[in-house]
Amino acid sequence: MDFNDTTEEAKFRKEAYEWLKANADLKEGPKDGWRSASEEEGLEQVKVWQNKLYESGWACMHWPKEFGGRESTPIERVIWGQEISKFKVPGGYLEIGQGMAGPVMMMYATEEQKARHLPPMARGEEIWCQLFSEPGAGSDLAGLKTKSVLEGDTWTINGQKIWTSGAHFSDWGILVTRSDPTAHKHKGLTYFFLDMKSPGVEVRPIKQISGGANFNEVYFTDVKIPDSQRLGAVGDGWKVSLTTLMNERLAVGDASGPDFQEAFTLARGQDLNGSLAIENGAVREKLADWYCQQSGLKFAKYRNISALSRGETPGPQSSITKIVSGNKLQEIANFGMDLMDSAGILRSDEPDADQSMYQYGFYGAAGIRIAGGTDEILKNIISEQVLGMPQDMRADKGIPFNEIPSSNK
Amino acid sequence: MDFNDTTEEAKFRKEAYEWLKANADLKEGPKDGWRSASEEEGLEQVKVWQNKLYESGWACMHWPKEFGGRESTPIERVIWGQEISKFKVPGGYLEIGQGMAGPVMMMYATEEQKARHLPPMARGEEIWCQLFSEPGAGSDLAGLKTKSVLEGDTWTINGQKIWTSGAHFSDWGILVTRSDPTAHKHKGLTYFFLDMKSPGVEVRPIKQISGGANFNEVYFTDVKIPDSQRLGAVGDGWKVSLTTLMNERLAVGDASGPDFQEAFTLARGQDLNGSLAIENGAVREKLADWYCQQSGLKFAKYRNISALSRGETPGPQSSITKIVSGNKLQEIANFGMDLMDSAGILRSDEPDADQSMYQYGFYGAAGIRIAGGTDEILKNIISEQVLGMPQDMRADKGIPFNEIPSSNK
Amino acid sequence: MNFEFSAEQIQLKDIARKFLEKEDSVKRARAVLEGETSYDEELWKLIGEMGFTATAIPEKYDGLGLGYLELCVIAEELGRSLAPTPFSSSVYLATEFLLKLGSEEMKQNYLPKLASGSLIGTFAHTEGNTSPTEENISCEVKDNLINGIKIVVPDGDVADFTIVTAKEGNDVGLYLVDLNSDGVEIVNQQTLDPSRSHASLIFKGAKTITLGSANEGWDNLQNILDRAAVLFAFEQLGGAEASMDMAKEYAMGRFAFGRSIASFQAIKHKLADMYIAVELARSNCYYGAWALSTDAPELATAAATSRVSASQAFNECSKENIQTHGGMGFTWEFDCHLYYRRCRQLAANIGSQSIWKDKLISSLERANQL
Amino acid sequence: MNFEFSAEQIQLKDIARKFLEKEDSVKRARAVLEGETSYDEELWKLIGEMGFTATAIPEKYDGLGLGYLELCVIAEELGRSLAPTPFSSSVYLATEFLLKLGSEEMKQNYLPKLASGSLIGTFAHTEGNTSPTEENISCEVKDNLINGIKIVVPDGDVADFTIVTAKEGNDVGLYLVDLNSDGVEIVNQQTLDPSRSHASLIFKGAKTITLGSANEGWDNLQNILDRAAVLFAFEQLGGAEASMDMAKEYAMGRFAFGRSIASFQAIKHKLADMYIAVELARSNCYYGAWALSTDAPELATAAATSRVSASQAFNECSKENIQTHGGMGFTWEFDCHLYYRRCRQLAANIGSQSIWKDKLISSLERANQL
Repeated sequence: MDFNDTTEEAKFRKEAYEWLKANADLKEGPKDGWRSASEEEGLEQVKVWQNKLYESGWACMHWPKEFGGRESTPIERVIWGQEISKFKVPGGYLEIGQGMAGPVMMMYATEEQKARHLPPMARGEEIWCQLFSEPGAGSDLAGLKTKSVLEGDTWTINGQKIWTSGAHFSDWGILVTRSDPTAHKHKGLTYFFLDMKSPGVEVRPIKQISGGANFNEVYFTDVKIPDSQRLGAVGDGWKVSLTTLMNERLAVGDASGPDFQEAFTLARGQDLNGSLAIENGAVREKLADWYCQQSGLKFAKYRNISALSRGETPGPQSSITKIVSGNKLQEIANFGMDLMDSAGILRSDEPDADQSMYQYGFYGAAGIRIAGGTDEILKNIISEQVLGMPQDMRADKGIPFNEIPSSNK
Repeated sequence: MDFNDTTEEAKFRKEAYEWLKANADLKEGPKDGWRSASEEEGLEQVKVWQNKLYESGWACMHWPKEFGGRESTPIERVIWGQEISKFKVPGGYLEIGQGMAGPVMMMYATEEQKARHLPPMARGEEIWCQLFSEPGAGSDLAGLKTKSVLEGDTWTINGQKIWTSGAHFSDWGILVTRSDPTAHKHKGLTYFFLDMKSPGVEVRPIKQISGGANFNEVYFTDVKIPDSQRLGAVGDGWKVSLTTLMNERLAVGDASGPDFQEAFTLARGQDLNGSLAIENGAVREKLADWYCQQSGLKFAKYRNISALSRGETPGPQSSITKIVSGNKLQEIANFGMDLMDSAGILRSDEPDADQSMYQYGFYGAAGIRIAGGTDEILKNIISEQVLGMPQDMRADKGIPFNEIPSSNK
Repeated sequence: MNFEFSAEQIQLKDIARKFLEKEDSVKRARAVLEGETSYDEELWKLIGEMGFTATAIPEKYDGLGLGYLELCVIAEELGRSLAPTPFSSSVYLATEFLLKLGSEEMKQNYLPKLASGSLIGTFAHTEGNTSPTEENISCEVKDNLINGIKIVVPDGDVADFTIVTAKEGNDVGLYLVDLNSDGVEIVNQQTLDPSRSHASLIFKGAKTITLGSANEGWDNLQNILDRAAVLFAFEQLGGAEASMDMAKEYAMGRFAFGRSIASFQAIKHKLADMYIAVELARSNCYYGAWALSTDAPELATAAATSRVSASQAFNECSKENIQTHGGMGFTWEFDCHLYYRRCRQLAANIGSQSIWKDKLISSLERANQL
Repeated sequence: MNFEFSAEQIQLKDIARKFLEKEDSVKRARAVLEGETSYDEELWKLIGEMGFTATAIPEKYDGLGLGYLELCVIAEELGRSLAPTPFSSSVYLATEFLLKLGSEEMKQNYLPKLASGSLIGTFAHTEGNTSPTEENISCEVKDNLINGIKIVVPDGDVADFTIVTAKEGNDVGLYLVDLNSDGVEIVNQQTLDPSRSHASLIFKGAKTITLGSANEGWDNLQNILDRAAVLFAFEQLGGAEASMDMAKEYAMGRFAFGRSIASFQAIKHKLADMYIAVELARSNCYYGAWALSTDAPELATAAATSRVSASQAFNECSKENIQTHGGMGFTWEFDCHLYYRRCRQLAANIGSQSIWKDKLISSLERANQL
């Protein structure tokens, strides 16, 4: 049990660090990072950076070399992640393509499609989005209704997707549709990729409770997709989706926002009831609880990385992380605002102001407990997939999709 | 909104108090109360006291006068309860007869049976117990399996009951059995009363986690019950049981054991980490939480009593009380022991010693969260019966009882 | 014993509820949240016409001369409907300060206009990112002129006058300042709940009128805060129950896996937990209402109990309401976030949960002197 | 990086687990709980023969010279199986005091016998119903003779010697006392977990041997307690996981309403919560194990973190294990209560949860000096 690299790992880490050192600036403090003036600018900067990675062989570490990847081991990816986090580099925009669409294309697309789409994905030239969730199909994703009808060699798509990050700047999308509403729920789905500039695709931003808009609704009105852009067999869309979803759960990471260290620092500089907050027993006990949770998540991650590096399947760490850190963030956000008493609700224009940080966490926590699987769905997953407990009773089992109750009517 | 009696209520309260004053001793402090050397002695004392109540017209307040009751209003019962709690009087032993068996007899027994059984019940001469739960039928009471078979005019009973308080000193019992295992679950039950001295009835005490034994298992081997002792029609046992169960939920009261006041007193006299525990912010916040819970339960009860006195149906206060006070007790018990640090686990022979009180609460809380409906069952009841939410999906609906899965085999 | 509001009070509550529903109070809260106005002037005027602002003001000052129980039921409905008005500042605080501490002349000057709602008052107390104490108040009054800054004053930008805490010598006193007078600068402040307006007030030699005797200022303040805490608790209770009702409503109609999500135990038990929190809070609030209406010696305890309990219930219900809604609860379009925000605004308004828990135990210590 | 025990350590853990299962350790715990003996002498002897007691003792003192990681995995299995022996007192405490602070002569005298298990040591610290502090220790040593009372000493009635805290002048020092010597009175104490024995020790002028330098006694003690805390945390972790496993096992086989109760979300989510608590505790315990085995500067933080986290997990799992069992969990016959009791015994053994949370924050304050 140690925190040190093996010889090989150390060699890889050195190589990564040196390349990064030569091509990017080190962060100057924990709050330092890449900042872009706008989304457009950020996107441009990511494309430039990704191309640089690609040219030097650092793009898409887990991809096969033939498509522009590096064929790295899981532990190398972790080390790369640790090293790159020390540097100020642009990020975002590419995860869905490289993490979700790419792997699906590799499994189901034709050779020509792979040759056409994967290298631009790896170079960051083309941006992808994921069109899965629907207003009526969130936790129950397989309840999606967006309709696809085949006529000749062309599919016609009608329906609505929701929670699509980046739809407004994406070039391509992966899409699951219901091609046969009379088949059993998981059997009548078909999976495609499509050009987001296709006629009939309309993207509308969703305003979130924080006022920001990181997601979109996407409406499909008689959108045409050639059958050649189908991934997997007709009716096999659920199976194809599962490949993609595995990757999503891993991608939803820590809740960003104030954590133990921020709350600890606040308590050490802030009065409560006439004396320093850190001297208050209640503050100390809460901080201790959060420290133990944070520390537990950190070392669970290390255990997971160790399992990866031994070639074992990692545990359900990401589900645990999301449940624990989402709820912790909600508590810490309330704690921080409470500690500033009546002034805790004041809005500041400075993103680094204490209030802004806790308020951001206040909104963010509400979202994190839902996005990518609610607390409740994740606890179901832990109990079923890790502990081997039975599924909930199913009201939708063994009946055609269009006979499954979907409202009280 | 006031805490005062109406003129009528005040008059009744005065009458009650004066009779009690003339016939019993006032408690000298909050911990003062009736103490009996043994269960046998306690039972004797209760019988004497109950006879006195009966002779003066204070027995079975809610019963019709013809069977020895008083026909009091609900609010009079509450007032009586408040007044009697000021006195040292023997208690226990009679609740199941007077609260559960009596009302069922009134609804379903013949006139002769009522005349035979109700007055001795009211006078406390005969003790009753309730034979409902089974090892395989707790939360799912209607899953009970104890078998009853009719031949001629006589039923033969075979099976096992559990959690029967007082079975070992009871004269009579009320019993639910399965008379038709091929009928639907709730349809094949039949309800009886029986002489607990019948051949084939065997009572064995259950040792609880605390070491005490307040409950029994009762085994039935070819026990004979005349058909005349059936209550309600054959197959109507569930309907008859429901009358009884309504009363049980109301009977399970507060969790007895240390509450806010005890924890508060302990914290004011006890060091924590070198200074008085009450000065510790964590202690203060926990105490505040418990105070708010205790106070909320107390005033919820007052609201309920007020509803009763207006002739309205009381709310789900007893379910809430049980959930909140059971969990609170478990927290307070751990808190109290923790505050005494390593010495918190020491056992004392004195029941009033702080350790004993918290340890008693530690065991008791675990039981209270289960007895008379687990937390989980009660939350189901609140969500279904109060909030009107749907039932859980049923795996046992619409199929004969003997085809309902009852194990993995 | 009758631990329930009277038939008349329940009727008043019903009137308030229907009025606020008819006037689309929640929609108005959203409009204020999304718009540029500080509060809904029309709704405020209508509330004045309904006589809600006049509830607890004696008839001789043109009030209705009803009691605090009546004010409690109105507060609950205002909380339920998120009414975007300066009601709490003007009625629970400014009016109470004047009723309890004002001279006869001040009462005659101010109360009739407060009763009609034509005058709006507020209370300015907080000066920094920590709870105000007798020591850390730094606004100063000398020769009846006040200097200093109050950084977060609810309705500070819409009120006509404010009650303010300041030091004269070593004592914290209570003063009334006309906000239209010289030496007062008002700066709008954005908060996380824009459906309620806030400002900071900068006093540069503004004129003050002293309220009550200076050396009892701090104690008087505590009493008024206790009284207000009960009324705020009723608003919180109303908000908590509204959030619970929304969650239930949504769960009943939302289907997943072929059935209403209200049939899943995770959702059922979540709702049961909300219900329990609301019932405890309601029962404690009634205790607070009783203590407030009878000026009972238990007021400090009862006020802190209702405040703590109602804050907890609103927090639980408003956050789990979003959770029950899933992704929809996270959208601007749904009303969940209005309650989530208001929950924080009300929790901050007269001091944090830690402070009120501490006050509760302190008052129990006083009541249980060893 | 390899944040996992080595293959050999995992093998050792497996051996320990199978051994304790084969020897019916849980049944033995019940027998001690129900019987008159203080501990299971036979199991203790077998544990000695397995070499578990010798794990971290260097070879030159007849130990196995393995490390603390090996001791951690053994501790987890002892916790899982509720082993009714004085292992924690003798190995985590007495042995550690001697290894860290004993003179060479003491080491030679004691360690070989501690390694074989033929000698049992313990640690006597608590004097009253509160956590011991540098100020409230009142046992006194003068001229190498000790007077005073320690009221709750785990294994005090079965140990051959004890380490004891006492004051010499103003300093709290650490001393070794032979429990068979004159001036020692041993009184059995019943606790809520009779599967582990406790006694009070009354010293009336018993002879002492000083351990370490007197003026560093308190600091030395804190270090040993931190080391022990990691090992206790592993016992708690084992107990927590055993409780979770019991709950799952029972839920899978118990049917109600026509289906396994493990298919109800209330039970599924309860188990998921237990699993999360166990995983957090396990991860923190590994951190503690690493810090213990490397004598890292983070030891104080890591020890408190693992202690707090493992205590929480065991509490959660042992109480909800009873709850999952329903009525059966409340019977003496089922093993649930053995874990419920042991959970409290282990939580009390080296000081309460409040104290360890406070220690955790204090150590983080030291590490983050402003």
